[in-house]
Amino acid sequence: MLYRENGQFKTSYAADQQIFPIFQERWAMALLLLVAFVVLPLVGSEYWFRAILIPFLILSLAALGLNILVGYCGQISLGTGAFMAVGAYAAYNFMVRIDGMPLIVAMLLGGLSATVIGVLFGIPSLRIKGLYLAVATLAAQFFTDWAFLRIGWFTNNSSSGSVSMARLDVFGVPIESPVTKYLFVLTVVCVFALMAKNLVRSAIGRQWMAIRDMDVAAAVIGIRPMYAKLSAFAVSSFIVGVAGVLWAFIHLGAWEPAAFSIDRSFQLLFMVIIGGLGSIAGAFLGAGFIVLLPLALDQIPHLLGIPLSTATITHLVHMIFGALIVFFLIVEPHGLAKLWSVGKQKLRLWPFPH
Amino acid sequence: MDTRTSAPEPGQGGAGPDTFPRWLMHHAKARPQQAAMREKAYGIWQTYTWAQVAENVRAIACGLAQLGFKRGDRLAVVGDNRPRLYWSVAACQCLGGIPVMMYQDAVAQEMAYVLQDAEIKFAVVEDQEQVDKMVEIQPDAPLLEHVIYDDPRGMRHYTQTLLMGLDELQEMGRIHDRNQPDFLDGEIAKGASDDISIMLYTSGTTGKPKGVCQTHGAFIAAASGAIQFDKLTDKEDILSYLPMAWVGDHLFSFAQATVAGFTINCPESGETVMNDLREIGPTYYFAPPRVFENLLTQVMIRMEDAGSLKRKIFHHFMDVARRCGADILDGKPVSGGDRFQYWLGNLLVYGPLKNVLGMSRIRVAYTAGAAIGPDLFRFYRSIGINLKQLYGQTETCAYVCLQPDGQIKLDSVGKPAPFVEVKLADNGEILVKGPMLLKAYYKRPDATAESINADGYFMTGDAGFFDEDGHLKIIDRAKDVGKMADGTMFAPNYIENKLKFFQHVKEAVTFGAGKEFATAFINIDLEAVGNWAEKKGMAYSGYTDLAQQAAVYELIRDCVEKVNADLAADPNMSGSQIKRFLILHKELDADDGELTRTRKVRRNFIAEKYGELIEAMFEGRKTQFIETQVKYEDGRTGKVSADLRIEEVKTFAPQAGKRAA
Amino acid sequence: MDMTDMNAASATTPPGRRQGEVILDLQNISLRFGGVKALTDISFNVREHEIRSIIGPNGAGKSSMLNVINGVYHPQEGKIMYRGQERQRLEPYMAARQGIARTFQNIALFKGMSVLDNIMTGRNLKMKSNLFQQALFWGAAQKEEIAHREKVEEVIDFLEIQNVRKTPVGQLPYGLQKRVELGRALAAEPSLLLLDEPMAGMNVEEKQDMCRFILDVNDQFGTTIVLIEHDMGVVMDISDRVVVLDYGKKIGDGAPDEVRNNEDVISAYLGTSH
Amino acid sequence: MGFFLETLFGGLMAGMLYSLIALGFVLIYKASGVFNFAQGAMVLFAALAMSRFAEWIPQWLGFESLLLANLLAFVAAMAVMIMLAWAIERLCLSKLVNQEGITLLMATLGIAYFLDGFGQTLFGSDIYNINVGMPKDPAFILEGMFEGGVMISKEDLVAAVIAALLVVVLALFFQKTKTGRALRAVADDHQAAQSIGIPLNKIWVIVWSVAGFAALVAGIIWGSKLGVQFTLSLVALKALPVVILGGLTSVPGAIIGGLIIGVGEKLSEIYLGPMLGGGIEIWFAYVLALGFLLVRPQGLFGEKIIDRV
Repeated sequence: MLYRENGQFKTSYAADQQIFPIFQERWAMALLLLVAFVVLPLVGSEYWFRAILIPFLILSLAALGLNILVGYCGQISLGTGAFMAVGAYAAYNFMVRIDGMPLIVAMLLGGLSATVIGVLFGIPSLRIKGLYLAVATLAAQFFTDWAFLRIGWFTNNSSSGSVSMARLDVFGVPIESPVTKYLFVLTVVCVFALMAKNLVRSAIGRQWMAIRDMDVAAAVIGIRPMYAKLSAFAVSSFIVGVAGVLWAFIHLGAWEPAAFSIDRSFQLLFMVIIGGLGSIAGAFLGAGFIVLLPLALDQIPHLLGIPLSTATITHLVHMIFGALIVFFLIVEPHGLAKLWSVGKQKLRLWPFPH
Repeated sequence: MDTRTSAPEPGQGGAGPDTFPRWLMHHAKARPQQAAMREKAYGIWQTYTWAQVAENVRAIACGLAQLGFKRGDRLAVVGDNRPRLYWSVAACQCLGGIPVMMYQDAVAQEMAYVLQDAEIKFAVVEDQEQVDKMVEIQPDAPLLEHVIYDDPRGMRHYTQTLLMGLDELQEMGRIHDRNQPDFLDGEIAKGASDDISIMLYTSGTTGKPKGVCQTHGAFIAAASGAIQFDKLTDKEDILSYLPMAWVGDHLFSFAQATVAGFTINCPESGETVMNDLREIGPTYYFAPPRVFENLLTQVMIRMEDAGSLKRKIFHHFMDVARRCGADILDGKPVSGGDRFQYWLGNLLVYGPLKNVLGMSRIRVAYTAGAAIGPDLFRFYRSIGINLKQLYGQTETCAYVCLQPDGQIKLDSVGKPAPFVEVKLADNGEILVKGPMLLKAYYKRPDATAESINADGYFMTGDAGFFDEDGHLKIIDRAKDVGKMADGTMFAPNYIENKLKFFQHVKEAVTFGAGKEFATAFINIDLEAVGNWAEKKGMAYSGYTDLAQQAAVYELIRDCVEKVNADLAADPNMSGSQIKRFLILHKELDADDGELTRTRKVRRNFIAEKYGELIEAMFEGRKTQFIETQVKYEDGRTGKVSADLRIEEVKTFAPQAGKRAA
Repeated sequence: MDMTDMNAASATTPPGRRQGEVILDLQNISLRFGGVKALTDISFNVREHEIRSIIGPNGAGKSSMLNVINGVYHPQEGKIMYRGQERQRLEPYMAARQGIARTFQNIALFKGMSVLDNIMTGRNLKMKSNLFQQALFWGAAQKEEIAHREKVEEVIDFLEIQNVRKTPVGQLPYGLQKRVELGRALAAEPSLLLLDEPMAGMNVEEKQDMCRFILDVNDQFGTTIVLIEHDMGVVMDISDRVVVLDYGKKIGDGAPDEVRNNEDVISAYLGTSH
Repeated sequence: MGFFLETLFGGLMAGMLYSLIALGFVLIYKASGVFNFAQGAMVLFAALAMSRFAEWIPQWLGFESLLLANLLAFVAAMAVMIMLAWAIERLCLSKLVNQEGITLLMATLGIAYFLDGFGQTLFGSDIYNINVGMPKDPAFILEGMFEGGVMISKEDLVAAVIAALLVVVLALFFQKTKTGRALRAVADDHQAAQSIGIPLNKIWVIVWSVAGFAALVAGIIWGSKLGVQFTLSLVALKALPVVILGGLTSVPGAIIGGLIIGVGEKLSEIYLGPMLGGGIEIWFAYVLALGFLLVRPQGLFGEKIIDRV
């Protein structure tokens, strides 16, 4: 309805291959970024940043990483939490063991460490598929849970098993207040989302999708299954690892291994399914949904005057997530992102139905 | 005698360059980097600037010269709208040659006729398909020396010596140009405004096609007149998808584009026209009524599938548009409430609709070539598309009358265009004079003499009259206008058009000259009636079956009755109401010679072919058996036969007084 | 089907064009799955630039043969000479690197991707930019994308599928999907193209188009083609040489006319619908 | 040596319980190709139903017999599990026919989440007891051979016996009954099964009910040992490596895999654990299974997977 595409013709492949080829969408995206970078920091309350926006952004990033593996390359992972943990603990160690380690470098090193572990646990994917791979990634999950709990070296021998990070800064700017934290996270997420988008629309992204859609045919046209799968594990774990660093350093501040338990892994998988397998936007939609739903279940009955107990909310959230997973898998395996794009398509065709 | 002119200012046509090659070179200097042509190819709009176009035209021209193309030679150009074919036209003109445009869907024999008639030695064709035809008719066209093809696909194993790729020709031309850099400029300098710039064959409802020779001066006058009239600039975008051999395309895509310096856009292929239209979103648009009609039919059919809420919104705002849309477009006073509703409608319906149709950016759109249905015309104007009608022939560069902005009437073709003088003969025939008249029919002095009278007026063969505001109204072909037995006027086209405005009627042919009453052949519109039948749950196996169903006759009878009621209201026409009709068992087809290539009915041919049916109708028989030979797309022939029903329709007593719209 | 067009096309072919060196030589190939013999002691060769057909009743081992050629299956016995060298056990992606491309009997397109992307994957071997360049996109990766897009657009143009280029392949009718699959193989600019029943399930018009494409590919690019096809009319019309399999054994080999008159072949086909 | 045997027995007992849960996986996988991640949630759900019914039914009906209460609760819980099986087939599986394994896996993850929430909403989320009269005191065997004998839990012993019985019952069910044979036919070839006239959806309801039965038994045993609480559904995660090890399609594999994992876990915890900082039970089973996967992806008793082109 709002689209006016006449005259938006492409005279070069560069123009045709833009991320947002339609003028109106480019503007909408610019507007969204403007709101995120300028308007929200001006009007947002501390609660917004702390409880909604920062977790939303970081989980989006983690879901984005997972989506590359699951949605684009078709390799299941139930151990996302583990890779987040690897990122977080590795970065922590780089920070405490090396004097003057800049936050961004530590973050990237954390990501790289997650990459190494990710590729290691991805190796079974060359031989096994589907459910078997799920078990392999679960192994990663349980193993890291244990390692960060029991091996004192990782926690710098912290007596409580909990570690913390404070007084962070980037190029001398302290990342202390909720707004600066938010802006830092937002920047990181935007950069990574853009790079992820670039990857999935390039040769490597097509290789991943080819492996996902039909691995024999992919091999027959010369795609090396090993390279495609392991690169997906590498890129995915890198992004997930960075998300882990942000989650630990920025969102939690102080954490223990339980922060990256198997529940976190499932939660991220749900985000990807509900948000949309094989879609960058889907990661954000899924994360938004899963972050907001419990808050909504908490707030709305409250406003209606029928407050629910915390336990009831937890159970309700479980039920709704579970039902939604099944619902989306049956009705729309490509999740909210697909619904979004269907809506967009409807708007483009309005007033026609097809 | 009724003469109207629109203040002729003959000087104006000559303000710029006076031949097309000079216009081209002018743009190459004045706006070298501006887009002259775009072609959707390989997924994107490949763009050619004026400088590039000039360079390419140069290369083709020099290449042709190298092959021995001489001043005055004819160059056949056949194919879809491809930039290189347009360039070939321009290149030919640079050399002082005469491009002869041929319809790409013509069968080999038709092409052979043109090749012989125009004594053609050189042809530029689009692809293998056209090459095959050329090779096939080569024995019949002994003069043909060179056939140059644009698309080399599939041409590897053709060994005929007369074939050459356009790429090679251009390469040859570039070398020629390097060796003799002044050659082409010299040739261009030799050109004169009075030289023949193009030959377009009229399909001719009778007899063999005639080559209409138009001069540079004529088409430049027609082009610049229209440019002034509609204030066209070099920023316009136009989609070139109509046959290059049609005068309309030559005027809009070649003459006007070359004079105004705007951009023409060639679609990727026949199947992608709608999509390409949507992408380009032309600012200036030209199409025969059937294109607009097809679009509207599609709109309506697609809306049928929409949810009820959407349909309600759509119909509500279409009502609003009908009420006030045209007035808003014409700048007439409209109430604030309606203005608001229209604004809302524009947001919700008209805007999106235009976007999907590819018409968001249209400033001016024209239709011509046949009468357009009032509902159809009103629809496009009401949603804010400045659709206008024009009137003209191949012989007048499709340029006689234009509807001025703000003075649009549904049933007129507007006022005489700049530089044009229009006069009505005593028998109602429209006579025109002006710089855009043809120079001659090629090698047909007799025909030329017949069509231009002693005073230098071209006799259009159309009958019409001026209304009180000076707008020309066309009734019919002058020679087709006959008299009923009682002496009242019988204008078959006029009636047929009224019939064809119903969406279920695709073609109609009426008979009645010298008779007590009129009768009609009807072709139903397979898509529209088929849809209607499906909704009603009727089963049918194809056109012939559907056409003979009683319910369909019922449906068509309604249409005919409405036309009768309409005719009854017009004192001149009331005698020619249709008393009997039948639905033909096959669709009238150009391949069977029943229609012209521009889909005009060949009345006499049909009357002869289906004589027994006409006789049966006038004799009042209830059914009539008929067997007809048909030609299929692949060239084979077959037979179709059927027992056709003939049905009676109610006629109305003539009413004096107000006419229905 | 009406093959008059095809005859016309081959009639204009200069004689002797398809005489080339032996590019692929299969010697005494045997393939077993567990205890089941799929191929038994099969030998034949393929010459450069020819169209070589493999025919035979259902279950004759035709597809297995193609799978052996491009490394999906590994025969237990026999030798494969490719371009004069004995080929070691290789994986499918390595066969692709040697210029062997193929299509599948049951369409094996990447369902989640558009026509354009599917064909683009056919170019993957020729794309050299690394992960980091691709992540940054603007620069080397984009330049490469554009360069390969141009090639892919030529394939799209060649196969006349312009109007569906951005459609997800899953939404296309069967015949067009087959065409896209051919396009994906062509995008790799193979020297040896394996086609597994490219015309199965098509109507006459689609078959004619596909025939034309195959002949054009062979003709314009000189691609050697190994073809499995059920439609005998097509096979006899477009092949230079035909090899006939039955129950995993070779029962005939030679020019179409020879094969047509071969008694073993006739008896193998007796009682079948072909 | 006595300590070693004690550990070994302990491991075998725990392994038997893993086997019980793994059995549920195998049954469902064999019949429908679904890797049922919700088996753990089903165990919790069944245990919750059992314990709460055993508490509620005497209240509703006003009697005090523990045996009767348990019996009725068992019947009620089983009815609930059958209803659940029916609902899962109806609402979920029937709509996901012919989907890829990975999709089905994710769907059962959804079911697991739903059941966790649903069970606790329905039956409450405290820690409950199941008292079916399991002996709580330890027993000592082989006292003649070692000083002090080898201590084993009678409860474990009973559980092991029950588990073994269950396996026998299931084996009989599969071999001897018509339904059981039908189930095996489905496992071998979906289309063949349909063509001999067995409605697939009915088969699935049965097989999920049987898996529900296994879950109920496992739930009762684990529940009476550890108390019925949320962590019960996590125990099921232990069963995953068991089926990987034993082979996804093999009933004996589930049993033997369970025993291996159970014993391996205990022994490694005792003998390897101290070196690694303890608590390696959490991951030992998984790493074992992972190692195994790389060598023999089909598991000990599974069928070899051949990809056909």
